[in-house]
Amino acid sequence: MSNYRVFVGNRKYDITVMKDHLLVNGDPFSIDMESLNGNGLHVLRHPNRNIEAYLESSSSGCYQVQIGGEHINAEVNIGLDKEQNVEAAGDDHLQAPMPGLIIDVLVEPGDEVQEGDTLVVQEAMKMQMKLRAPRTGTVQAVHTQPGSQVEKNERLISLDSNDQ
Amino acid sequence: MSNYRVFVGNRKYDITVMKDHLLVNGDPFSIDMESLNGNGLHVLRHPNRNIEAYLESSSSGCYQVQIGGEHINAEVNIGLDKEQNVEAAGDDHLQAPMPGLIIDVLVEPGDEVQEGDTLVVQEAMKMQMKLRAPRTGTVQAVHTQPGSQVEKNERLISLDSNDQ
Amino acid sequence: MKLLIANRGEIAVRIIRACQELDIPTVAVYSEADRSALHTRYADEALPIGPTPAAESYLNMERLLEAASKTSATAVHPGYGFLSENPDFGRAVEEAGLTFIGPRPETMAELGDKLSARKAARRANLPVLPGSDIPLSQDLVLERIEPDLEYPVLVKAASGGGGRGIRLARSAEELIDVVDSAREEAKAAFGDATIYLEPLVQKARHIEVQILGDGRGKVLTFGERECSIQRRHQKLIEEAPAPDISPAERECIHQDAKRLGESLHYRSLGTVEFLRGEDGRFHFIEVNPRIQVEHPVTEMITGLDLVKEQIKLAVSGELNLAQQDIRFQGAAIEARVLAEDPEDHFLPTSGNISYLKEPGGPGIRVDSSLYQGITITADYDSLLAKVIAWGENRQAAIKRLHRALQEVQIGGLKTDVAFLRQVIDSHPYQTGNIDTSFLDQIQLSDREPEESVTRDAALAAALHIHRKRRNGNRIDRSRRDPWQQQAWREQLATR
Amino acid sequence: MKLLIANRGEIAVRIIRACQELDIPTVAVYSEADRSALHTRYADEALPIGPTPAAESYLNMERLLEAASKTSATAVHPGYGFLSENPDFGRAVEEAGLTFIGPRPETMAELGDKLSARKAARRANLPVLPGSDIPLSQDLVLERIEPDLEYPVLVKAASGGGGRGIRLARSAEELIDVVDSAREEAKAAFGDATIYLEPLVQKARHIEVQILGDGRGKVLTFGERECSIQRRHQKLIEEAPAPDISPAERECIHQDAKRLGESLHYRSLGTVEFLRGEDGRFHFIEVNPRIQVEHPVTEMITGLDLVKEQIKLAVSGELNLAQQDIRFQGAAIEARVLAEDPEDHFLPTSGNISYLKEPGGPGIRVDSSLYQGITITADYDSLLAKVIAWGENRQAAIKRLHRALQEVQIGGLKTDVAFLRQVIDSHPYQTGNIDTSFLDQIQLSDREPEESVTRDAALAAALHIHRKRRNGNRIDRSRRDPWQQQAWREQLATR
Repeated sequence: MSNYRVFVGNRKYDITVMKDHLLVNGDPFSIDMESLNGNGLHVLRHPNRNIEAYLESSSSGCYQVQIGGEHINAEVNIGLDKEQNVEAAGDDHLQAPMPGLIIDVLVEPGDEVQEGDTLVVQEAMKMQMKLRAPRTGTVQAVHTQPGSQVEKNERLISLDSNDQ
Repeated sequence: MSNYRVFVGNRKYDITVMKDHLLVNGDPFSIDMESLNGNGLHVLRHPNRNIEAYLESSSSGCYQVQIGGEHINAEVNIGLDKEQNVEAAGDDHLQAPMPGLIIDVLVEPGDEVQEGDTLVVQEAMKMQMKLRAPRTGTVQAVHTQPGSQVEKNERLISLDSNDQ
Repeated sequence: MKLLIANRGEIAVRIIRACQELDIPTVAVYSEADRSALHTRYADEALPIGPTPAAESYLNMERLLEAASKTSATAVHPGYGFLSENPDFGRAVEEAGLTFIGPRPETMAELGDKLSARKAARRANLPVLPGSDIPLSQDLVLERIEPDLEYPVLVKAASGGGGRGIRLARSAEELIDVVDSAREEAKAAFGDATIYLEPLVQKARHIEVQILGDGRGKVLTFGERECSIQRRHQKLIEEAPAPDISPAERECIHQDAKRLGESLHYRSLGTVEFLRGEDGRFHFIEVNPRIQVEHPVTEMITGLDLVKEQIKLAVSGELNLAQQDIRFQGAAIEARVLAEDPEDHFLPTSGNISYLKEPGGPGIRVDSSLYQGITITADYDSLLAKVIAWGENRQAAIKRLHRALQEVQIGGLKTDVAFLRQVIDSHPYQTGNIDTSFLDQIQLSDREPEESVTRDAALAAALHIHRKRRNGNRIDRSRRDPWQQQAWREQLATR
Repeated sequence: MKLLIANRGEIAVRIIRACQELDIPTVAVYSEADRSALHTRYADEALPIGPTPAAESYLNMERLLEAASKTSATAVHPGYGFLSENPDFGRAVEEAGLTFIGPRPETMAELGDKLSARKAARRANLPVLPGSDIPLSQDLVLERIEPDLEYPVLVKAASGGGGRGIRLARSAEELIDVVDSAREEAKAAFGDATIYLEPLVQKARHIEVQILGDGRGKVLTFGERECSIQRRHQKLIEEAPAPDISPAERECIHQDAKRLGESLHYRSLGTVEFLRGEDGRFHFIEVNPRIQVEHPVTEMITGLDLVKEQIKLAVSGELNLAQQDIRFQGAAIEARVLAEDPEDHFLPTSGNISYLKEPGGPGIRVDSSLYQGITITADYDSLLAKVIAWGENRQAAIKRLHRALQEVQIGGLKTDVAFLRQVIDSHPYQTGNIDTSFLDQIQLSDREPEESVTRDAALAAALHIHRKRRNGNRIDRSRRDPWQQQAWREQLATR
C-alpha cells in the first residue's frame, strides 16, 4: 500500500494505491493506466471511459499532464503527511519571462533603480521587450550580458535585498 | 578506426569509420548521421542531400532500414575479414508463413506424408490456408495444436530427417 | 441521440468524428486487444465487450446490446464488416427499441442472399449476369446437368459478398474439386452452405454506385466508384469518378442503382455493384447494404459527408438533400495501407509501430486509427490506414497520391506502401487501362533498389553499430555530439 | 526547371509538395538549427547556408545565390517572410539569370513602401484611408502641425507590412512617446526609419483578396479571406469566404483588387488587404506581394492549388486559368498552432516534441513541418502547424475544426491549441461577429479545469510515480503487467 498526496492547482487528492485497487480521498476507485509508447502517451481506463493523458515529469514528483487539450500541473508528494512548501515568489530578482536573446543590459551592480525602470532588453521571435525592475532598489548582481541566450525563468538581475 | 563489412542483398560494402571521415570500399566519403528521436528515425546528411532513414535492429548486426519507402535488410559484420554464413533453408520442418491461429492439425507423429499433403490449416485475417508438406517423409513431431496462436516462422511440424 | 459504434479501427474513428461534428455523444466498444485503441479514446464512453477473437466480441450481439443498454445508447452504427450485413443484428437492435443505422433488416436479408438479390435486381430491370438463379443442389452431378457450362466459372456463396466466398473453376474437373470446399467454407464463414454459379466476366471492371434511400422509396445517387484494383477480390485502390466511361453509361448505371433502391424502398447508405465487361456492358452483381471502406473518394468529389448524411437521415427520417445538391468536382483516389508484405505473398505482418508519420498538405485526407506505439496483430483485418488524394483531374490526383505515399513513414512492420506506389506509377494505371485482373498481371519490379539507396542503408547500419559500440546508446540520443558538430563545420567549410 | 526554396518550415514543405506534384526537382536550404528539418529531407537536394540566426542564413542573399548556383537551380521561390518582400533579392535572383517566383522587383519596391503603395491604390481608384500620404518628418512637432489629429492613431513604418512595425497612440502625449521608438524599431527591423500616421478604424474587420497576375495586365481574383482574428496584428484564425458581407460588397473588393493588380501589371500571387469599418466601408491598407500563410483556405473553397498555379505561371508566363474557372464551394477556416503559451501572455515556448499526433479524417488539411523528435527553439517564428477545416458551410467548418483541434496532441511544449478552441467556440466567433479587436476583448476563461480532469491528472501522476518507484522504468514500458491484466479482468467481471 502506498500513499500519495497530489496537488493540482488548489485541489488536493490523497491517493492510496493498493495491490489491485485504489482509493481517492478515501473512496474506492476503479482505474487502470497504460503507457502507449515510450514517449509519454498514456491511456487512463475508467470502467466506461478511456482518457488519453500525456505525461511529462519536469522534476521529482512534478508532472505536467495534458488531458483533453488542458495542460495541468500536478505535484506528487509521497506519503500523506507532507505539506507542500510554496516559496514566496520574491521580487528580489529579475527573471527572463521566456527563452530568447539578451539584446541589452542597461544597469551595472551598484546602480540604483526605480520600480518600472527598464533593466534588460530581450528579444524572442519577432518581438523585442523591455524587462523592468520589479521594485525600487540597488542592483546587486548582473547575471547576463548582451548576446546571451537565456532560458525561461533564468535569473538576469539581482537586487539588493536590504533596500526595502 | 573501425571496419565494418555490410551485406545488402548481393552487394557488399566495406566501411571504415575514422575520427572525422569515412571510407566506403576504400573511397573517402562525406556523410553524417543524426538520430531524430528515440524511435528509430535518422537523417543521413550528404553534402548536398538529406535522406531519411528508419532503422530497426532485429538482432546483433542485422538491420532493417527503410529509405524512400524501400525496406532494406543490412547485415553488419565487425571487421572486414568475416564472411557471411548463410544457413541452407531446410525442408525438414513446416513453419507458419505468417502469424495467426491454428485451425486444424491433420497429422500425428509417425504419419507418412506425401509432398503437398495438407498438414495444418491456419487462419489469419479473413483467410484460411492449407499448409502443405514440403517433401515426402514421416512426421517426427507436432509442435502445435488447434487453437494455438502462432508467430511467423514458428515451427509447426518436423519431418523425420532420415526418410530421404 | 447517443450512438454506439459496433465496430473498431478506422471506421469506428470515422463514425465518431462525424458524431462529434454533429454534437452526438458516442459509445465505443472494444475487445481485449483493442482496450487502448484510438476509437476508445475518441469516444465519450468506452466499454469492453469481450476477449480478442471477434466471435466473442465484435460479433457478439448480446454483449453489444448489453453495452448499448448499460450506456443508454439510442442508436447503433455497425460500420462495415463484422455484424454490418447481418439482418439478425439489425432486428435485435430494433427490437431493443434502438435505431439501427442501416437498411431495414428485411432488406439486408433479401440482399444478403445473393440469389434473392439477383431476383430483386432483375425485377427492377437491372442487367443481371446470365446464369442460374437457383442454388447448386447438394447432390448435383455437374457434368450431367450443366454440360454447356462455359469456363472459367465462379462458384459463389449465396451468403457471401464483399469479395468473400468466391472460388474460380477453370474446368469441369476443377469445378467438382472446388464445389465441396466452397460449400464448407461458405458454411464455416457465413453459416450457410448454399452456393451458385456465375459466369466469369473476363477483363471486367468493377464499378459501383453509391446510394442513400429514405426507406420510403426516395433514393439519391452519389456517383460511381471504380474499384478494379483488387487482389483476391479485396479492393486495394479505388477512385471516383470511374475513368473513361461515357456520360450515357454513367447516367445509365446511376439510374439502375436508383431504380433498384426505389423498388426496395431502400433505407440508409448502400452500394450497388456492377461489372463492366470488355464489350462495355454492365452487369449487376450485388448490393453492399452498409458504408463502404472506399466511401471517402465519393465524399471528396461531392464535398458531402456520407456518414453525417446517413446519421442525420436516421435521426429525422428525412433526406435533407436533393439530387441536384449532389455535384461533382475533380477526381479522388484512395489507397489502402495494409499490414501485408508484398514481397512475401502479401502475408500479414505484425509488430509495434515505433514511428509513424502520416502524410499531409493540400488535397490529402488520411483515415486511420494508428498512433505511435500501437501494436498491430493478425487478429483483425490488415487495413492500417486509408490515404485519399483529391485533384482537379485524375492525373493531378495520381500525382498527389504518389507524393503523399512518399511521405508515409511506418516503422516497425512491413506494409504495402511501396507496392501501392508501383501500382499507381504503372502505365496501365496511369492510362486508366485497368480491370480486375490488373493485380494478377502486374509484375512486381524485381529490381534491386538503386545503388545509392543500398549504400545509404549500409552506411546507416554501420554508423549505428559503430556509435553503439563506442558509446552505448548515449550518442544515438544526443543531438550535439562532437562528431556531428565536426561534420557540420566541415560541410560549411568545404562549401 | 529546378526550384530552390529560400525558406524553411511549413511553407518550404508546402512548396516542395507542389513541386513534387509537378515533377519539378527541388533544392532546400537550411541554417544550422534546421540541418535535419523536414524540408531538407523532402527536397531532392539540401544545402547548408549558414548559422542559425536568420541574418546569417535565410536572409543572406549571397549564400542563397551561391546555393542556387552550386545546384544549378533555375528558379527561386521565396515563400513568405524572410526575403520574400525584398526587391533587392528579387533583383539579385533575376540578375543571376534565374526565375524569381514573385512579383517584378519594381512592383515589390513600390508596394514595399506603404506610402507609394497608397498612392498606387489611389491611382487605381481604390478607397484609401484618409490621412497623410507623406512621411512624418524627423523634427516634426506634432501638436503644432497636427492639431486636429484624431486619436487613437496608428504609427506605421513605411517599410513595414504584414502586421509588423505598427504602434498605437491613444493621445498626443502617447504619440510623442511612440514616435521615437517606432522610428528606431522601423530602422532596426526594416533598415528604414520612415514612419507615417494612419487613422485607426474602430471595430474594423480585416478582409483581403487573393490575386494572381500574369505581369502583362491580366489579373485573376480568387475570392476574399476574413482575417480579423489577430493578436498584435498577427493573424491567428483566417477563413474564406468572409462571413456576412453582401454579394455587392464582395464583388466590389474583388474588382478593386483586380483593378489595382491590372494597373500595376502585377505578376504572380498577391494579396490586397482591406479594412472594413463598422459603417461597412472598405479601406485599402496594403498589398502583400507573396504567398500568404493563410492561402490554404482559398485553396479549399476553390479546389485550386495556388502554389502550383504560381509556379506554372512562372514556367510558362501564361495564366492557364480563366476567371470563370474559379468557383467557390463551402467554407474553410485555418487555425494557427503556435509555440506560445496563452496562459503566460503568449510568450514563446520551446522544447522537444516527444509525441505528436496531427488530426485527420474528412475535410481536414494539415500543413506542418513537425515530426516526432523535432526541437522547437525561439530562433524563428512560432508557427508550428496550420490546421485547416473545410465544411459545406461556415458552421460545418467550425464544428470540424473544433473536432480536429481536439485531436491535436503535441507533447513537450505548451501551445495555443486549447485557446484556439476557446476562440472558435465563443459566441462572437460562432455568429461571425468579429473584428480585429476580438482577441483584445476575449476573456480567457479563467476557470479551473473540470474536477474529473484534475482528478485524472492527479491519478495519472500518482500511478506513474508509483510504478516508477516499484519497478524502475520497467512497468512503464510493458504492455502486459499483472496489475493491468488484473484490472482488465475486473472490468470484464464487474460489467
